[in-house]
Amino acid sequence: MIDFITALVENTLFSATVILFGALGAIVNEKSGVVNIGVEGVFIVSAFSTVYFTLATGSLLAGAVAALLISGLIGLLHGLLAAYLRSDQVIAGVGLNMVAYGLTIVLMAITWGDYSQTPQIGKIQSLQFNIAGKPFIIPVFSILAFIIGVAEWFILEKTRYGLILKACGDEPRAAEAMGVNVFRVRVLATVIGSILMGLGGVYLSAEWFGNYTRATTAGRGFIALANEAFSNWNPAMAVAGALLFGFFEALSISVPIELQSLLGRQFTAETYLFKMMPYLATILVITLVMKKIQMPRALGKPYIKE
Amino acid sequence: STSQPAKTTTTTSKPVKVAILFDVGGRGDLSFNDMAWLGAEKAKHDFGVTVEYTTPQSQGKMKELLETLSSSGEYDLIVLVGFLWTSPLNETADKYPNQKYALIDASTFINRPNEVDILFSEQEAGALVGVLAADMASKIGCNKVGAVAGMSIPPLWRFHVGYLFGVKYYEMKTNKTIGFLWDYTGTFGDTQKGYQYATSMLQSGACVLYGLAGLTHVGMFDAVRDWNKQGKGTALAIGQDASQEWYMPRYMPFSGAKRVDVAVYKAIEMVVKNQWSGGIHVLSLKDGGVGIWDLDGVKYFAEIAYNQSKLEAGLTPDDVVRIVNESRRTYITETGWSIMQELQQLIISGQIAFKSPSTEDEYNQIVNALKNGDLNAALSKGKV
Amino acid sequence: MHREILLAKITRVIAEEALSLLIGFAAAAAVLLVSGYDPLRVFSIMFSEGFRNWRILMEQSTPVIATGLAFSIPMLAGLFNIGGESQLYIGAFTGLVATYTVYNAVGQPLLASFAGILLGALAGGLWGLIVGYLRTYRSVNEVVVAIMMNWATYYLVLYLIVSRFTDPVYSHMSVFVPQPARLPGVAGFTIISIVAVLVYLALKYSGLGYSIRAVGLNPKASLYAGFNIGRTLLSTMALAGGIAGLGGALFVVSTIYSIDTTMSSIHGLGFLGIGIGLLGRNNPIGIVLAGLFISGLQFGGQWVELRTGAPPYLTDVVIGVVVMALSATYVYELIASRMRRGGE
Amino acid sequence: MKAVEMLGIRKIYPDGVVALRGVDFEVEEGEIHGLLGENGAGKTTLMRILYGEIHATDGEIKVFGRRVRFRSPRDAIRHGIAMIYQHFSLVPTMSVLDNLYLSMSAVNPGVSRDDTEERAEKLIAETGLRIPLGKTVEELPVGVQQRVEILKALIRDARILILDEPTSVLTPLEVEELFTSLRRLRDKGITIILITHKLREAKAITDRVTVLRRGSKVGTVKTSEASEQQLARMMVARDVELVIEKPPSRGPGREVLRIEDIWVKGGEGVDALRGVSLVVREGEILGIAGVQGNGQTELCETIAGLRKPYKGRILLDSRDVTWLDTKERYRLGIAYIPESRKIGLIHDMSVLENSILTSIDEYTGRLGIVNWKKAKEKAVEVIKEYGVQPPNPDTPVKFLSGGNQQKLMVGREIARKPRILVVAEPTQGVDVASTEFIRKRLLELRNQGIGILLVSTDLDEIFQLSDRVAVMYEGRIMGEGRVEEFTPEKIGLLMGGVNA
Ligand SMILES: Nc1ncnc2c1ncn2[C@@H]1O[C@H](COP(=O)(O)OP(=O)(O)OP(=O)(O)O)[C@@H](O)[C@H]1O
Ligand SMILES: Nc1ncnc2c1ncn2[C@@H]1O[C@H](COP(=O)(O)OP(=O)(O)OP(=O)(O)O)[C@@H](O)[C@H]1O
Ligand SMILES: [Mg+2]
Ligand SMILES: [Mg+2]
Repeated sequence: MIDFITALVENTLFSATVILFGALGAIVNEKSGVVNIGVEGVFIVSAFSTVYFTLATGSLLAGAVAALLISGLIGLLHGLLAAYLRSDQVIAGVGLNMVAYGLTIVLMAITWGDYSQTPQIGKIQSLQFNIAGKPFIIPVFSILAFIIGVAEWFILEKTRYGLILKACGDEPRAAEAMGVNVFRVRVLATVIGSILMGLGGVYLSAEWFGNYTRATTAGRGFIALANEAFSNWNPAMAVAGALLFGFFEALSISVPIELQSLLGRQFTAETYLFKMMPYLATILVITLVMKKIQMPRALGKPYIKE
Repeated sequence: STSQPAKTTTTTSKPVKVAILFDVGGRGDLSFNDMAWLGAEKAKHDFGVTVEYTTPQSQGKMKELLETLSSSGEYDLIVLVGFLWTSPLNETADKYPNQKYALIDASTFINRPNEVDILFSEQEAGALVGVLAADMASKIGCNKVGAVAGMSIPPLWRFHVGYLFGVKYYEMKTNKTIGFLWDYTGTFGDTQKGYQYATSMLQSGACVLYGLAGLTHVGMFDAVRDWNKQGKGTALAIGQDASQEWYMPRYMPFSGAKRVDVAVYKAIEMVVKNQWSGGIHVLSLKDGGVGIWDLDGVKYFAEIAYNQSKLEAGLTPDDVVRIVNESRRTYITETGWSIMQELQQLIISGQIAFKSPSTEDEYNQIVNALKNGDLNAALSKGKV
Repeated sequence: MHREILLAKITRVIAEEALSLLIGFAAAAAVLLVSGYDPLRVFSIMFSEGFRNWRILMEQSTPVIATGLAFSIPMLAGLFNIGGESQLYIGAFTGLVATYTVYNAVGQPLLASFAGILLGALAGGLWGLIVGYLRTYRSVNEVVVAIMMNWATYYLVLYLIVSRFTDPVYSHMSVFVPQPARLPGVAGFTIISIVAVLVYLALKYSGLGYSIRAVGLNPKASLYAGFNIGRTLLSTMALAGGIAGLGGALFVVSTIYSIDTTMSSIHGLGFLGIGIGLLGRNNPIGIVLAGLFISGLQFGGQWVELRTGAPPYLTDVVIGVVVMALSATYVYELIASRMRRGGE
Repeated sequence: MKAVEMLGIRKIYPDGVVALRGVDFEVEEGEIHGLLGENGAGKTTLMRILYGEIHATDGEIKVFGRRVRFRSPRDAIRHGIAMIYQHFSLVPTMSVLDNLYLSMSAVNPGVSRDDTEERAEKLIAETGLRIPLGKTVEELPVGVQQRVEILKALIRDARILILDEPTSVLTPLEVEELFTSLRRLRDKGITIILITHKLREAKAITDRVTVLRRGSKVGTVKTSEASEQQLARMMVARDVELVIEKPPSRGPGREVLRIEDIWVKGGEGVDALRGVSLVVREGEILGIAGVQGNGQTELCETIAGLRKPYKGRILLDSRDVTWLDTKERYRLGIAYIPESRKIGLIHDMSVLENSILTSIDEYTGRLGIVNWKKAKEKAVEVIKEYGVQPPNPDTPVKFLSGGNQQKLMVGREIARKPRILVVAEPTQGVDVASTEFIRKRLLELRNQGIGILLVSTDLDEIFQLSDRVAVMYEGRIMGEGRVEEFTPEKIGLLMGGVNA
């Protein structure tokens, strides 16, 4: 039983961390009024870059920093497109996802002659505790994600930076009239948002897997987006949402495995039904919990001065 | 295989041209697409044929792709990798009787003179893996094995049947009880899932995991490695298709082999050497089409990995072979090895043959009968 | 005078579109050069092979035009329908099973395919309705529901196919649409194009279209105007889901005839639809063109690997870069106005 | 010294509209300078340029003698300029305090929220502007939002204050209060630019006025040297009736609208209407006076069906319509002109599309197809009759000036020939000539036998148009009677909740 629970907790944290970083980044991004559905793309680029630059420089730290810088650059590009060039933000995100996936594979092919995976790098140690005499793992990045989640909540709700961001996302015209430089805030928010998303990618490569395969991210960017909407653009709720989804995903994995042993039979296609669990549970929970949607009002609308 | 009388017409000086059409996803799946590429590259090297590759964007595009390539008449042989090509081929093959096709890892179950289907007896590989996995689990002391599988598709049904059979065979021979876990992750492309399924299986007591999920099971490998490194216990992984021991030789004593490369090579060879004969071929244990990779194979793939700088820092291919050899000695007992060889003998000699479930119901029936200890439920010929 | 304005607008759009394509391909060329491939060769292969066969173009574009519409119509009403994927799944599956069942029961090929298409559209509509309902009456953000439904439906359909509807001979495939009930690919494209035109007309000329746009632009004013916002959102989502479902059913009945047990034949068409909806600037006619264009590039991309040995993912990169370049229409406005000013 | 010098300002909007054609505009330090002109004359445009929100196509700007080029309001704010739009620049989702804090800290990142609160409270005490600091802006009535805007400018120590039609939603008392504070500010040396359409106000408070017409300056005059009539003539180049002769009513007819003991919840679950009962008859105008935010909006919305009462009945032509939806009520003959153009118009749609917003069904034929030809006829009719500028039905409404938007909205509803017209602030932001026209149209309507419920904070309007008057205070009717029975003083007391 205790094994079952520790496995559940570990798996919950694994799932939750990535989608939490994605959601936290997207929240910063979108609070300013800029949609970013390129979370998946940022994950991909960041996870890949972490490995690529760690190998190039020989230092994991340098690799991670490079990955975050590149994530920030993607944010800069997206922000410039969105703010100054009034580009359609969704479309730019769709493009980004396509380019990111394709380009990393092309780069792997060019660099290592391999279409799917990079070489391994030495990854960082996760935190390890003993529970009932057995090691219990908590990823360092999980803790980082939770800290950032709480800090982000504090900044958004309690500081003037939060007000500025919210003003740009809700009523850019008013923000501008108050002396806020909407364009600059939006670009900055996309950069910071992208860097936070990038942390998700760094986590995947630097702490979880130690390499990048083209199946490393596997659509988690979209789950992160769902988590963002789930949270109603509230970082504290995003923490809860990530844990909730992670928990149900972990459960959907453990339950059929345990059941097989219990029932003494083999699951074949019916195992697919278990996989619907996290998704249906999320819909159910949000239906019960949600009272009012509060997305930034000017979300996705280019701010046009004249 | 039947050998046709060699045609006397000498081939024109025009070099043979082959198109390899991968499965969706193409190269980089660490599985049959990559293996197909290896086989074709070897053929290119050995016979000087021209080879062109392409990857369809989705199953929905296969029919048209095949149609267009067939109508061009440009290729002496079109090699189709993976079962998704079955129906596109069915709709095309009769229209172009002069176009030769090789369908790898699937069959239309229709005999056409211009079509070669090459199948594998995955059950046979699975069975040998099952015996050794059970033996390793018993040696480590957890007495439970597992498999992280991709999606519920016929080749995996066959692996399931074989793997479970092998484990039960081992139980029968040793009177030990070995637990067995099998779960479909629902994907061939999600390493996070692979890791998490593996973690769950390890937590629930398994210590030997068989990877049958392409890129997904790379995540399983990582989970097994972490399990050992984090001091949670001893765990081992088993790879499949290519020799994957190089990925972590200490924790992966062996991999199952499925020689898609051989299939592709053979198909090309038939064209080059004018030995074409249409029909269904099954690559089995007997002709080395499936089985367990020997150390030469391990070295071959370790060399490839080495050239792609993917080997663990400081290791050479020879080190990989040495370490793999050591782990085999450490984790596989004499008994286990001999039970495996005995089973191998039964299969090669044709004393027993496995069923190939053709429907999900049949598959379900077989694995659940096996689970309950009825080994013969898996056999179409012979008894154990 | 009106003709002139319209004409001027069309020329502007075309000019913008051409300019952005030019920039898109220039950027893609840079990527290709860096990766060591000859851009001209790559592009010429892509275009010559991709746009050679109209039948293929029509077949391949049918489902993505549908999901493009399914994204764009709700977009006008202010809803982000990222659920075209699952709406297409369920439409394809229902369409398949219905055609199969009806044909086997009645033996009427046309009736069977008609029933399949209709029921597929209805199933998709129901899926859309669920999203719309939760959004309207439960205040649940449509993005969450749609993303979750995409995955849940993926596994549901997989389960149903594998456990109930596999083909007896090819057990990796679902049952097939019976030969006589299959429609030519052109039929699928024709139907979806007619739907696109109808949607275009409806948005432009119908009261519903007006209320959809009004609700999307200003919900408060719509309330004031007496529109029933809830009902408008519901009908929008039902319509969108229905079109995605229709696309799935048409694709099955007229092109692929069966769904494989890895669902590779229908996976990803919804997401591609988002790009196509936006490239078509949420205009149904534009979406048809964008669908043909992207399908052509994708199809031609398969030849790039064949002829040059470039990794197949290079095609994704090229298309992605072009898509990104197409997003910034304002740049082209700027350039155009510079040029105009320069010409003064 | 000159506080502002704008020389040769030209502005061509991106869509080609020439809004200003070389305007010279000068303001002395420490004066209150009026900016007058017809709707669409370019007043707002000129001020947005001064405020750095948009850029002039041509021309030069000096502030306190120094040449400036503002890239954004941020630059303007640094130079001590503050602008109060009628179209508020507040973030509706944030509290008043947060809005103030944000706008202060945008210029001076050092200030804390507490500093802001302290200063705000001090200013509130000084100016008498009643503002709940903790409330979310969008929950506040328009009038209060206006006060927030003013406070926001004051709190930033602006040296030049631009007010774009600040009084159009204020009651006379509030206007008086505002003017008192403005005079006080002027005496402290603050320069004030005031855009207004109300000549009396311009006379009352400004030192000098500049008049614009069609993007050009007509002239600048000392206020004391020009009469209201002269100013009006400068604006529109003809004589304007500033006070309208109310034709005698043909006597009230049958009851059109009857409201019986209506109770409605507002935001936050507080009762917004507490047992309101009213009757409007054919051919009469019932004026509702009151300070913004005392339930007038809720009253109108309840009649239009946008809010549902939890108690009480609404009868239209003796038919109970309490549970009918909005569309049905419109069909039965209710028309409603809301106080906010943001609710009455869809800014991103064209004039044509907006002109059938509330009557789409009348223009929808079989198969649900909209008859755009017929719609265009209506749009053209409204444009012509009300002189909407520019007279192109395809112009997006967001490109119209505020007054022209108002004309479109009012014209659209009047053209529907309703049984009863519920209208709030009909001449808000509309120039003198158009005000005259709209008021005349309302009286014509009344004489055609249509019942009109007029909500206005402008007492002049109430007195000029109403046959009967009701005064609202905190969701109740404080007093009701024939217009002759009231004096401005009496209404003022009732509006303040004092039973006279
Ligand atoms: N953003 C814009 N784009 C295009 N044209 C505009 C825009 N804003 C205003 N205009 C046009 O510029 C002219 C001047 O508008 P402006 O708002 O300055 O008038 P105004 O004097 O403030 O009028 P009002 O008294 O009605 O507020 C009008 O013809 C208007 O239609
Ligand atoms: N979405 C928008 N985009 C661009 N400009 C806008 C938009 N909305 C409003 N405007 C500008 O605001 C003006 C009209 O809006 P509004 O009446 O709300 O403000 P205003 O002009 O300051 O008011 P007023 O002149 O009546 O005091 C137009 O001149 C237009 O330029
Ligand atoms: Mg104005
Ligand atoms: Mg105005």
